[in-house]
Amino acid sequence: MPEAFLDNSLWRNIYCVLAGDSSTCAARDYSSGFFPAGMEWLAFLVSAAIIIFLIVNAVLGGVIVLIWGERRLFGRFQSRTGPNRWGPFGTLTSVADAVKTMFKEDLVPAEADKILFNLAPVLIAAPALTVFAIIPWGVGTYVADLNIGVLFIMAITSLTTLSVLTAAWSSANRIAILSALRSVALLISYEIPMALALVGVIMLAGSMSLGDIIAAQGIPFIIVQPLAFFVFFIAAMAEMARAPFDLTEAESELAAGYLNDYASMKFGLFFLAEFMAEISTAAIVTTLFLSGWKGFDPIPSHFWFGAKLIFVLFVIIWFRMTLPRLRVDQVLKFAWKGLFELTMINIIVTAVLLAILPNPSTSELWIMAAINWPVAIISIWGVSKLLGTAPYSHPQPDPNAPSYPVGSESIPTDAVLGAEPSNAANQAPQAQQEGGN
Amino acid sequence: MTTPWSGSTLAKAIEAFAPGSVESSAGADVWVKPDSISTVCEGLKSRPEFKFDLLSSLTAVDYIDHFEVVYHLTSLPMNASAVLKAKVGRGRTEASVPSVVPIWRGADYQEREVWDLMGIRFEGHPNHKRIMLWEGYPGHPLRKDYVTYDQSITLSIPDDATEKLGGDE
Amino acid sequence: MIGLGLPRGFLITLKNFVRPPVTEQYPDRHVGLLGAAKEAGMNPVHFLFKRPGDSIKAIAGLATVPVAVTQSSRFRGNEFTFYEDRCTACASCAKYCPLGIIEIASVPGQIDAQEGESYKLEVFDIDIGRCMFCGLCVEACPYDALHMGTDFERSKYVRDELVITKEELFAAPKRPSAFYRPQFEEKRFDPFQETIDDYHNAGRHERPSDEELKRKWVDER
Amino acid sequence: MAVKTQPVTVNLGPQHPSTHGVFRMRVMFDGEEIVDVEPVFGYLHRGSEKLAEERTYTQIVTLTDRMDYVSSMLNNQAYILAVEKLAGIEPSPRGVWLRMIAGELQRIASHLVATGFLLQDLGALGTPLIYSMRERENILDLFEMLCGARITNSYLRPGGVFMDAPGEFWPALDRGLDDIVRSIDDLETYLSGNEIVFSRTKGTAVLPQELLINASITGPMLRASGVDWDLRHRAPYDYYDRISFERKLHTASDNYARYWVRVQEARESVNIIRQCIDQIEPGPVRPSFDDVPRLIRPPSGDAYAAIEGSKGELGFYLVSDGGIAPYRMHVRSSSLINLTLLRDMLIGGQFGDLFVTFGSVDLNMGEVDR
Repeated sequence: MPEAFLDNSLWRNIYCVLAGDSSTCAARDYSSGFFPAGMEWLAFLVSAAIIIFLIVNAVLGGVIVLIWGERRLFGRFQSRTGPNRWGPFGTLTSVADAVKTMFKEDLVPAEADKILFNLAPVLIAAPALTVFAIIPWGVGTYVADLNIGVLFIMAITSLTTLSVLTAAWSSANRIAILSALRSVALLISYEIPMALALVGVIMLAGSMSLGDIIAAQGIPFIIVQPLAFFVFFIAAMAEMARAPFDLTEAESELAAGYLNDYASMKFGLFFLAEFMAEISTAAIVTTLFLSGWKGFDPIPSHFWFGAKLIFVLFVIIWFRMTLPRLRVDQVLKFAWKGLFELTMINIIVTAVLLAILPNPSTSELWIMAAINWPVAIISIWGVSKLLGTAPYSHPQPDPNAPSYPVGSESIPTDAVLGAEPSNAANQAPQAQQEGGN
Repeated sequence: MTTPWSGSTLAKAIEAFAPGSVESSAGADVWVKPDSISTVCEGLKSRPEFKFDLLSSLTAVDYIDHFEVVYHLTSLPMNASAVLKAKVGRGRTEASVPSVVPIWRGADYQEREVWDLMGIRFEGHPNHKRIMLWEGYPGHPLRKDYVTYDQSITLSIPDDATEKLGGDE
Repeated sequence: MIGLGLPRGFLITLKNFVRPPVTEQYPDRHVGLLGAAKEAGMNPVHFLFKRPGDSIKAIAGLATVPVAVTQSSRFRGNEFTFYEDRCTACASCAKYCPLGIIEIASVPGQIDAQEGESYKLEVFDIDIGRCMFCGLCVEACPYDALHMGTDFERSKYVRDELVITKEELFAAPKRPSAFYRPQFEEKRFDPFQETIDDYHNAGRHERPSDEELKRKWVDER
Repeated sequence: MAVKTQPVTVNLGPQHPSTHGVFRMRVMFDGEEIVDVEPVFGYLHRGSEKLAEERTYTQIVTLTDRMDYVSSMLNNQAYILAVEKLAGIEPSPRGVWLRMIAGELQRIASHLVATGFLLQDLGALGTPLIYSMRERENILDLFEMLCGARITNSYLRPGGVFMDAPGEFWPALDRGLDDIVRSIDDLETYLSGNEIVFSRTKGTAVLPQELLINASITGPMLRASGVDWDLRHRAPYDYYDRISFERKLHTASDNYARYWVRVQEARESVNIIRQCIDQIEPGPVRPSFDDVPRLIRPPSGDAYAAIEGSKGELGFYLVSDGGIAPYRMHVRSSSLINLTLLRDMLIGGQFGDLFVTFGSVDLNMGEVDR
């Protein structure tokens, strides 16, 4: 049995309480355990089950809190109060919603492919939960520290689109299929800049493991890699289909899109998955760019992680509240023509810097930041110039446009009376005055 | 200030380019013969002394013995307005009038509405269908002789049958 | 300018984020400790020690205080105010109602039967379920007997219960709206605070006294 | 490489979050591109014109409230003007000023609603909508002071209004106007320079001037194409001839221009109301019942009166046979007629722009179907 996992405080504290008699735990000051010696495999299984239970429930509880918090924040952004009736400050509102959702009638459309229709909510919820396995919540608090952590995130989050497509296809609804096609297009387009944006981070850290990336952040990578952060943040917003990229749900166009035919707890699972994706995205951004659980000493690492997470969530909600939605072609164009180039610039610049300063120390990271920021600003400006086809600088009407002739004083109708049509034709232009007052 | 054409002046002016099309005129109104509506409207729109480029409103009134289609025209270049009327369907039979959609596209929905609610056909309308009510709706509600569905049921069914219907409750 | 529009938008939403919400809560408002203390008429510290239970509730965000409606005195509510004594059963209201939902039946009254001035009201039903509160009946009433009311909490489970009868009208609290009744506004009458129970105070025209009626009756002969 | 695709027909509506009421469109898509649109009307048809034939002239005011329920004051105004024209009623000056103030307030409210819903259709999750609805609430509060109702006002009567404004109305109006100007500034900072709004609305659904006029389209849609046609200026009704105001014109005639014109018109309406406040004179607000009785019996004949409504030329055509009820009432509803070019605007566009274009027409189903 590998012993490296005992470095993880979450595992150690549960496993060694169960199987403290083993030599490996005794070496770490655990005197006695619940299971006798030789039963380490059972202790391992039980502690794994406990950890899964803890993480799943923590995430679901977090989702409930997030739904409440998001609605409160929505309210404040829109100068409303938000939910405040049920429970202290309305905190029980989302609990009540959850209960209501569970007790609603579960409808399945007659034309639907029943098996796939029921499978899709599970397919969307499972990967959304799986991502949380590798997120380090604090010092040594994680389920697993994969050495391909970043790849794992990319792979798992892509599964969402598969389940969206499954849901749309199985519900046999044209609007849902339109929405699913948008979802696939979004995924294919944004997966690439998202992955490429992370290349810079991986190059700096020299590893794909999230633990190593946090360790490498002498200063948060948002300062060293502004361009990568910019691209990653936007791509992540698009990946989880939140405004301004909420094309798949597009309330005002598709009226919930692929969710159209779902009711009851199946809908609830989609809803949960969406908010879990929001939390996991915020956690990944925190880990990769805001130096994860790192902070100043007297305050514990979990607090630092939580505070950064909440801040990122706030920014995501702020974005969602402020920006209108982009159109599909604009979104795709933005990914391929804008973000893709930015990531390429970022990779090249980072590679050059790393060739000059291999294995950068903290002060060398500051030097890199000093170079990266001007590069980021200039390249963002340049790319937006390339992308911007509409003349943004002229919201005012064009003074040279032709104006339709509108007479201010009406012609004396007697002038036409009895006159020959040819004469009237001559008179008419005199009577009409162009656009005067 | 938009000046309305007086009926008699407009009638003379119309007669000048489309002889024999005016039926009568009074006040601000000119009654045009239904079959010459197209010619008159085309002239009013395109001729330089009128330039009625905006069809403000198109509607119809049921005067029991005939229907009257009313056109309110506005000229933006001249800042003038005029009222054209056409008496159609005398004796309530086969009320129809040429469509002005080829001249003013603004007449599209208005003519469909008049057909739907008043039952006047517009010959040559590109999409001559009901607009507010569904296809197969019985009758045209804005006609004065229209009997509502409920009324028609109670009128047509004899009393004992009505009682039988009511007795099911 | 490229790129400055979006940040400006973010600043506007942030500005609205920090300004107090405009929501008006009804029928009660959630208050914190300060609000609860103010409602109880104590200073917060005093409140905290004197009533610890309520204080904990207030801190937990569970304390509520009732909200007074802030509405114009011309508000057309759905509970009418009716002064039977002023009514002559002329049925102007019923005639003027666009929907014909006021039902009136009257018999010659006992009081002034010989003058023919007064009729006793037998039925006076208003079908609120179909009423659209246009106020034309109130406008039509020549003796200011019928007024729009200012109460509005009249939801029922059965449609038939939406019909307001004469008895119900007469028993209801008399909070007439100032809609089409300028005399209330001149008197600065606030229907949300006070009531007018005496019908003499509710109209423009006072009902003529018996002597006056008699004199008029005799003089005109 | 050409991908072989097959168009798909989708039914949007009658219940859809963005159809501004109950409206249905059968849309044929080729991918995201709109190939064909067929609008289906009538889900809110209540037969107002038929109902009017058995109601007295005053009672019909309540029907007009319910046609375009976001600008009922303007509906009242158009209807009352037609009645006055038909019956030859000379309105009381103070009543006219009051109904002009009410009408312009209603125009601001209507334009705010149009702007808010346009942005909602653009996908902003309610924020601009709620900002504009918040300002509209203040206007509705003013209406409640005037007539006791917020939406279905029925404030106007033949010859004026039914009741003078209360004393507290005037200071509240002053405050409200300042607030409106401030909030329009905010709204413009928030949206008029927003790149996403730009890129979504610029150059979409462009309509040439000649086509607009030929299709009888009036109001902000026409002015967004650069045609200086505003009935308040060209055919002044009430006392608009005593008021100087600017007609805001845009030339692009796209969705952005229509949005821009509405915002600027709301600003201009504040200006008009300020002039009305300066010029309002004391006096009765409606003629005495000897001059204008409750039951009006206009002489036989017909009358058409139109005002510049919030959505375009709003006209009422009344025919009288000398009785207490109109023989025929017809509403020239700007919402319905402004939809004439819907197909031209939508076909060839993107699905994402469908409801934006639809919202930029600024229609109200209560007025389309009546």
